Amino acid sequence: MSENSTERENHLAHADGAVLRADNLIAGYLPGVNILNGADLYCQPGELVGIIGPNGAGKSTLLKALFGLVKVHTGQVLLKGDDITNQRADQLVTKGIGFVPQTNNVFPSLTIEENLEMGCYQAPGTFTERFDFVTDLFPTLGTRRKQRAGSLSGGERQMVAMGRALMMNPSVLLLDEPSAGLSPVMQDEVFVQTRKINKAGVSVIMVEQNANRCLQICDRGYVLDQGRNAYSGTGKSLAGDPKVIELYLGTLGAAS
Amino acid sequence: MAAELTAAQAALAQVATDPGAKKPDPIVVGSGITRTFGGLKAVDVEHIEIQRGVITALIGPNGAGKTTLFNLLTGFDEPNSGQWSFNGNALQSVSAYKVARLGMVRTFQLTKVLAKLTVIENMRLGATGQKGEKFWLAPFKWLWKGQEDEITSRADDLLARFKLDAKREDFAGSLSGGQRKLLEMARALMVDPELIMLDEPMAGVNPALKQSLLGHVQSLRDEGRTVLFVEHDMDMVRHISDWVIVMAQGQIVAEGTPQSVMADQRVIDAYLGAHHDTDLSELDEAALEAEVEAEIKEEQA
Amino acid sequence: ACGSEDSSSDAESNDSPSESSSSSAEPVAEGDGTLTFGSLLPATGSLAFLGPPEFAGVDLAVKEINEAGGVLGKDVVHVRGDSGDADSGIAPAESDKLIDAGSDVIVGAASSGVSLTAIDKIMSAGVVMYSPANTSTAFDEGDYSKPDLYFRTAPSDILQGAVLANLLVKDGRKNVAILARQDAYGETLASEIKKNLEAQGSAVALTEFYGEKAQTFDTQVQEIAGAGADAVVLVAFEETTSIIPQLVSAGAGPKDLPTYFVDGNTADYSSEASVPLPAGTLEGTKGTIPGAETAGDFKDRLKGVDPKLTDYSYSAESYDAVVTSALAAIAAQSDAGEAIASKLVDVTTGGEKCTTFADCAALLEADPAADIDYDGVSGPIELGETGSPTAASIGIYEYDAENKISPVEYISGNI
Amino acid sequence: MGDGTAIDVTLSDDSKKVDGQPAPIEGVTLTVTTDDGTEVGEDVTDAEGKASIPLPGGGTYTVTLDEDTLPEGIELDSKTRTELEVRVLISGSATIAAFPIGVQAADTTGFATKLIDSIVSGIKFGLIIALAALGLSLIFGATGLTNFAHGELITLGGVVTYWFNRDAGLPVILAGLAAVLVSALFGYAQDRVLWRPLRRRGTGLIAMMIVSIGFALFLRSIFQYTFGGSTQTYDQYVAQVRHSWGPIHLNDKEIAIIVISLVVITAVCIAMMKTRMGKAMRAVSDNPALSASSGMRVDSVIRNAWILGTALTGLSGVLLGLNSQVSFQNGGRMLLLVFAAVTLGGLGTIWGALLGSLVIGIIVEVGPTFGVPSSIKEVGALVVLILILLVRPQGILGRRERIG
Amino acid sequence: MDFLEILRTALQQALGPTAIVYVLAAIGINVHFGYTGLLNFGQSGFMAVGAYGLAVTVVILDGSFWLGVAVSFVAALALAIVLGLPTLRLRADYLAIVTIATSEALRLVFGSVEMKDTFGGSNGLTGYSKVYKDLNPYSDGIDLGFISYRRDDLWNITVGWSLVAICCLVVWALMRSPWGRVLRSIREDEDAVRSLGKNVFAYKMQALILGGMIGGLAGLFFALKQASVVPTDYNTNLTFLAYTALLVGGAARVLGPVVGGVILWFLLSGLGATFGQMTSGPDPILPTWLMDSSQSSLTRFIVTGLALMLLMIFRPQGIFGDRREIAIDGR
Ligand SMILES: Nc1ncnc2c1ncn2[C@@H]1O[C@H](COP(=O)(O)OP(=O)(O)OP(=O)(O)O)[C@@H](O)[C@H]1O
Ligand SMILES: Nc1ncnc2c1ncn2[C@@H]1O[C@H](COP(=O)(O)OP(=O)(O)OP(=O)(O)O)[C@@H](O)[C@H]1O
Ligand SMILES: CC(C)C[C@H](N)C(=O)O
Ligand SMILES: [Mg+2]
Ligand SMILES: [Mg+2]
Repeated sequence: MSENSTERENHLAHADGAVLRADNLIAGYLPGVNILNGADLYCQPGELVGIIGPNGAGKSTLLKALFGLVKVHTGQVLLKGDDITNQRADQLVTKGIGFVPQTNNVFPSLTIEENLEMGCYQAPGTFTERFDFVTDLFPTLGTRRKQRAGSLSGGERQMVAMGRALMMNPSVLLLDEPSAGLSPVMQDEVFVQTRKINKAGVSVIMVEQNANRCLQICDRGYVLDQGRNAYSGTGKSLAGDPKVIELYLGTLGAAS
Repeated sequence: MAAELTAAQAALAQVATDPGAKKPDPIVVGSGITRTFGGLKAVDVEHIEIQRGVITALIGPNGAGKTTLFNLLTGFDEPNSGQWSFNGNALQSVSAYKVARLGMVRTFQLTKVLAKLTVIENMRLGATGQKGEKFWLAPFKWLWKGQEDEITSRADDLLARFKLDAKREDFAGSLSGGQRKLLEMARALMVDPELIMLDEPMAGVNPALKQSLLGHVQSLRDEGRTVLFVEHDMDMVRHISDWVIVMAQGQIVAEGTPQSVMADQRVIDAYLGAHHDTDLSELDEAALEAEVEAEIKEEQA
Repeated sequence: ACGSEDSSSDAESNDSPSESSSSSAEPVAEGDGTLTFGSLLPATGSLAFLGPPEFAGVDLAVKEINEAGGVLGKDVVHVRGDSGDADSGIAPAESDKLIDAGSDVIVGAASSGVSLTAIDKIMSAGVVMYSPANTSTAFDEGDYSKPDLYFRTAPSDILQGAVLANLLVKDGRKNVAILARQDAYGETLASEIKKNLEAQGSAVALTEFYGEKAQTFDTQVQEIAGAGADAVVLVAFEETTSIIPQLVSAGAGPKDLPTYFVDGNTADYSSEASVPLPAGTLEGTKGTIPGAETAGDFKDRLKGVDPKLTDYSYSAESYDAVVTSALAAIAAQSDAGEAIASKLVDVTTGGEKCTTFADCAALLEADPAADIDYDGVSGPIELGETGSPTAASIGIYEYDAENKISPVEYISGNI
Repeated sequence: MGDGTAIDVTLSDDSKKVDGQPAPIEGVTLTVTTDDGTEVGEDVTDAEGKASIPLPGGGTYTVTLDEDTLPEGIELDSKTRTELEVRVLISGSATIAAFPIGVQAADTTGFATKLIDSIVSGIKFGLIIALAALGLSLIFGATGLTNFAHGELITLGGVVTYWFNRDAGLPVILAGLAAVLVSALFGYAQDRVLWRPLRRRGTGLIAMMIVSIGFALFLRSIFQYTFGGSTQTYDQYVAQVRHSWGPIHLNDKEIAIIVISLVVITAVCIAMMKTRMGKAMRAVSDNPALSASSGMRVDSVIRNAWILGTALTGLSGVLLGLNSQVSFQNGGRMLLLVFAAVTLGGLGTIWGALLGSLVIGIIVEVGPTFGVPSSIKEVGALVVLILILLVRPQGILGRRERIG
Repeated sequence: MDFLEILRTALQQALGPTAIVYVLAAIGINVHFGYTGLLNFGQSGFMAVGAYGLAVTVVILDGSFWLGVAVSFVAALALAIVLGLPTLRLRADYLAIVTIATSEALRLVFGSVEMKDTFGGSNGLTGYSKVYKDLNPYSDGIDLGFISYRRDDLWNITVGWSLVAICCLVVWALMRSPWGRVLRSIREDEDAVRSLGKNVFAYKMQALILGGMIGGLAGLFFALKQASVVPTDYNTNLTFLAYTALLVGGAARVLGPVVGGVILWFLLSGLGATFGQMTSGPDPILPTWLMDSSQSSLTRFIVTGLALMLLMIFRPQGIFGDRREIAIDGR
């Protein structure tokens, strides 16, 4: 595990001053079964961080642990220096973190409009303004505003999920596979918009299986495997790393 | 792509590339299929044919009606009108399980794993014609033991290929999003169907694994099976599909080989997008920043 | 009766006539030596207002029997059980408890419906079931018509039905509506009343039943109010307190239509009662309760065991059930249920009359084969073929402006 | 003989009244014979229309009226009724027999009146159910819990009102208000003490449902323990006479019940549709984790659902007690109907619960008018429930889920 | 207090005929709910038709006892089919309401005055169990030293536990097979199973019939041991207690209902005996102002309610259940 220890050193060396930082997280769903085995992560202000890795590596678990939805056994999560380990999700929302889960990410029995309304639950006054913003991004959501989310197509749901998180205008955004299920044009739109949001000062941490695209836009990337960081570096360097390509990225996308 | 084309693939060369084109040896033929939800016409397919023995991709923007068409074809939803047949058997108002038994099996876009069964049990369930599933034979283990062993070994092979072997004894409910997709697909393959319909099988699957699975899908075709899949991942469409059908707003708007379809300007506009094939890191960062600043100013004003 | 080997250790049992039992010629069922009474009476449920007098009757009898020297040389024992409601399923469970506690005679239940849920269980355990209050005709029919282990001191509703019908005809009611609870009691009493009314020339406008678990009585009350009847008979338990206000609402209250009660609801509804009705509601309403007038001195003795007693319905019947069982045990020289059952009819009919346990026991002590005829506080108690009284009195009561009852007259009859 | 056992016959003409009493008929001959036809005695009615024939003892006798001796213009109602077969059980005093003469046709209510009356009481009953159903729906909506202890929350309203009213001496209106407050508090407390810790432990819905069965048993027994097994009434508004409002007959308290429940139900329904809280409750039931991720305090949303739901249910109990009676079983008896109502309307839809309740209430009460035996009138509602669900498996206002 | 006596009563009841009735009912529910996910809240309905099948055949129709037994099976089968045909396509919670409604409707009809001639009204029916009683091979009760059973009960528990053993064996053999796997899959997601070509309706029907017939058997045994069939016995509480027994033991486990039923009755009667002792006698342990003997019988239910809640809170999977399965359940 020499690679791993260099990863750890790397982390400790650069993590200072991060908006969101997680040190040596050990977490899991069931007692005795740890899914995260000492994952580290930091995100500097205004940074766009991508996380990739094989299925079941613990990417979603990591995001959930950051967001207080999975219990962290050891390690800590800091937001701008404050310890937020295992805090309630709604408190984190108040502190400006937004989260789009990978699955079950809409309220099926609420309409699109109501789903989005829930997004700005803590600041109802901003609804109309943010709603316009989101429907600009995803025009379908505007035209179908009265449809129940439970009857939407897979891609439409994904738009609602993303839209909901954007409603609250967060300062840190955690995205779990936001592009999954979207048509290519919408995927690109999501990536571009994410970048745009990020440029406007929002720190973003995104998990993606559309790894090439993700590494193209992100400032820095992590490769997670078996609950700990396997590699990290700038998006470009990771995308070009032959080891990463062999183990995680594959050659399909690059061939084009 | 395979070096030598199978006869079925070769036959596609003759097919016209207009929507609803006739195929030389169709396994599924449907016409006049419509389905409306309230005022929305989710599916409005005049004619559709799926060629036997090839891999057909069904693409189209979100909400185009692809999943709904799957639902209709496989008996999970009732159309407002339309007829279709599989291998010459008319399938209108045939219940879903009978459709599956005829050899037409589908997966679900939003996965449906059997949460409190282990992964291997999920797999075993897929196998058809199990003696032990008959009430009167079930209590007598010696009657179905042999078959069960054979099923299990087949399941284990598939699990290994789908990188789920480590999860063999875990409850399916504890799988990650991508693992569920994989299990869903592997389980459908256990049915050993003639036509397998995959609804976004690769969404959320790790690229390296995806690559290795594509080979598997191709080998299915090479065994003589027909594959129909919905996918937004153009790499996959490009690499393995022999034929592409494009849907938009419920209708089939284009058909053809992957190359021809992807070059179609309408498809690019409505579906693939302008940035398609460009590297996003080459985006004009400065322009993006300027845009953002302009917006911020607008807001302040 | 089988305590011969432990008599050496049992100092006080030496003077009892235990040797006579071992030499007794008849093959009697073996008991455990102690006559145990289980009471399966309504501590809870819709007859709970009858619990206190019935328990007091049993307690008093047990106390007096033990004061008079007990049965077969040992004190008799009382184990309490609750009968609950028929739908609460308490009774069968409590019966198990009582049987396990070694009961030889189970006194109860009060409600006929409840009794039916436990009767087979009790009888198949070889225990006597002796109800002080069951009046349904069901216990003299079908399976229970044979002389078996079921007895009661309350007369069958054949008599109450006749008396009530007679009262109605006498009061000039020509078209009567009956509202009854749908259970073993309500059904049979309603049909007895109807039969007698029709035989005696009065019509029955309609008979309406409601389920024991009814949520509302609106429909039934509407039917009754709209039947054009000139009197209403209400065969009910405690739900009376819900039905009466609804009858009033529908314009068919006791003030609009003469109303008649029966033993299930001829209770105290004054402001002191546990379930009051607004004063004046029931004024002039009449009701029947089986049983002779409760003697003042008996009331005083009951007050001795339960000073809080206000109601006396079925206390005498409960008392007599215990006393007759004790006498039957002495006569049979065994405390086993089957043995008691075989003598119960004997000790209540034909022979030398006696009216208290002490007197009767003395007669039997003098000659175990003596034929006695116990006449109790509830009446002459003549148990017939089927284990039910063949002669009894029915009291007619009337409500005053305070909703309290007072007896008008007692009518006796034979079944 | 001579101990007083006798058959007394009273003859009077109901069509003629003297001082409000039927006019006695004098001079009619009556004969009593035994089973085998032996004559026992004969008597002629006196000025009061009475005749008395002493009997040797109990038994079955036939009383025959000699029609020829009837005065001019008076006829028996039915030809067959010149003979009565009387079974004499009463000894020592007379058994009375009467012959129906001039009895007026009974003044029965017509079908239409009955129907209207039953519909009105159905609506009233339905509204009471609706309050409880709304409460159930809210709680189900926010937590997904099938709460089998819901019936006991109905009981709570009635029982507490009773205590405030009878034991503390408050007027019913105040007592009822107090009971609704206590219910609300109880809603808060039970969430705090029971359900919230359960949620914290991640207890599944099925396990929670079983907990609610245990809780129901617990509460019902507590009520029985403290309140007693008997049925009680409040001390006001117990027996009110109905007035006519056109074809509708209602008394004051019934009007109050209808008005109060209508107002409360409408207010709650509108609030649920329009306010953030209403949407938040649905959101929380759909997906608690996502709700938290949206910034909702899931626990407080659920707590509010419990408070409001229990208060509404308590109100239903208060009104039920006002309408009829208070007993520890009040709620348990209503539970199935409340469940049926919520299901019928479509699980989780607020208006559905209301509609379902009205349908259930009306069917229960109207059924008997169309021949449903009234002793089992609930069966009608249950059968209709089953039939409707067969046609619309998702309930009247429910929506089908999408597959795939 | 006499703890030995309490223990004795509790043990005797826990292994006695009443517990067996609940165990059998719970085994049926286990097939429905535990394995297949059918939320059948109408088990008391199946039990009622089982019991009435026998009683009506013998008492009203004058048929033979064995014919009655056969009828009682056929009745449960028929109810399963009649109930299943239309309702098996309903969602789980709707199915619950329909079944509970059906069982209540059945109970009300069985007890109605209008049908008194067929079902005996609310008195119910008696006098059908002679053949069963005559089959009793024991000449005497049994005394195991600590607990003892009367002759009748000895026969009842012999028959009862044999039935339980047979049912458990059948359930075990079926549930380990692929057939059982299909049922468990249906519990998780019907559509997934359908998409794999299994006739979900047929499987659900088979499960409903199997569990319903075990329920009918429970009713039959209830009728035999009780010697009377009374409609009020078949109320929804019966179903609820059977569910409790099942969940106490652990759903989807072959022995879950058995252990659960025994424990439930042990608790119920043990508590009853305890409080009974504390409040009875001339000088009760608990002062009468606090609790009198009628309230003591209620305390048992209060404590049972509490115990059930605590059990579910601290061991939601039941005694045999798997903690991991419960964790999956979280929404
Ligand atoms: N049950 C329903 N009720 C109402 N609208 C529905 C329902 N099911 C589908 N729709 C609508 O029909 C349209 C087609 O949906 P469908 O799921 O077939 O799209 P799709 O092509 O699979 O899209 P995606 O690529 O996003 O999965 C969508 O706009 C969807 O909102
Ligand atoms: N609710 C759960 N209970 C138990 N184990 C779980 C649960 N959810 C996930 N796991 C396990 O945790 C591991 C990591 O899951 P996670 O969802 O974090 O993976 P992931 O990296 O997001 O994968 P994917 O790319 O497929 O979404 C997997 O092995 C999975 O089986
Ligand atoms: C106590 C009495 C009211 C009981 C009633 N006589 C019955 O048989 O049910
Ligand atoms: Mg993930
Ligand atoms: Mg789709």
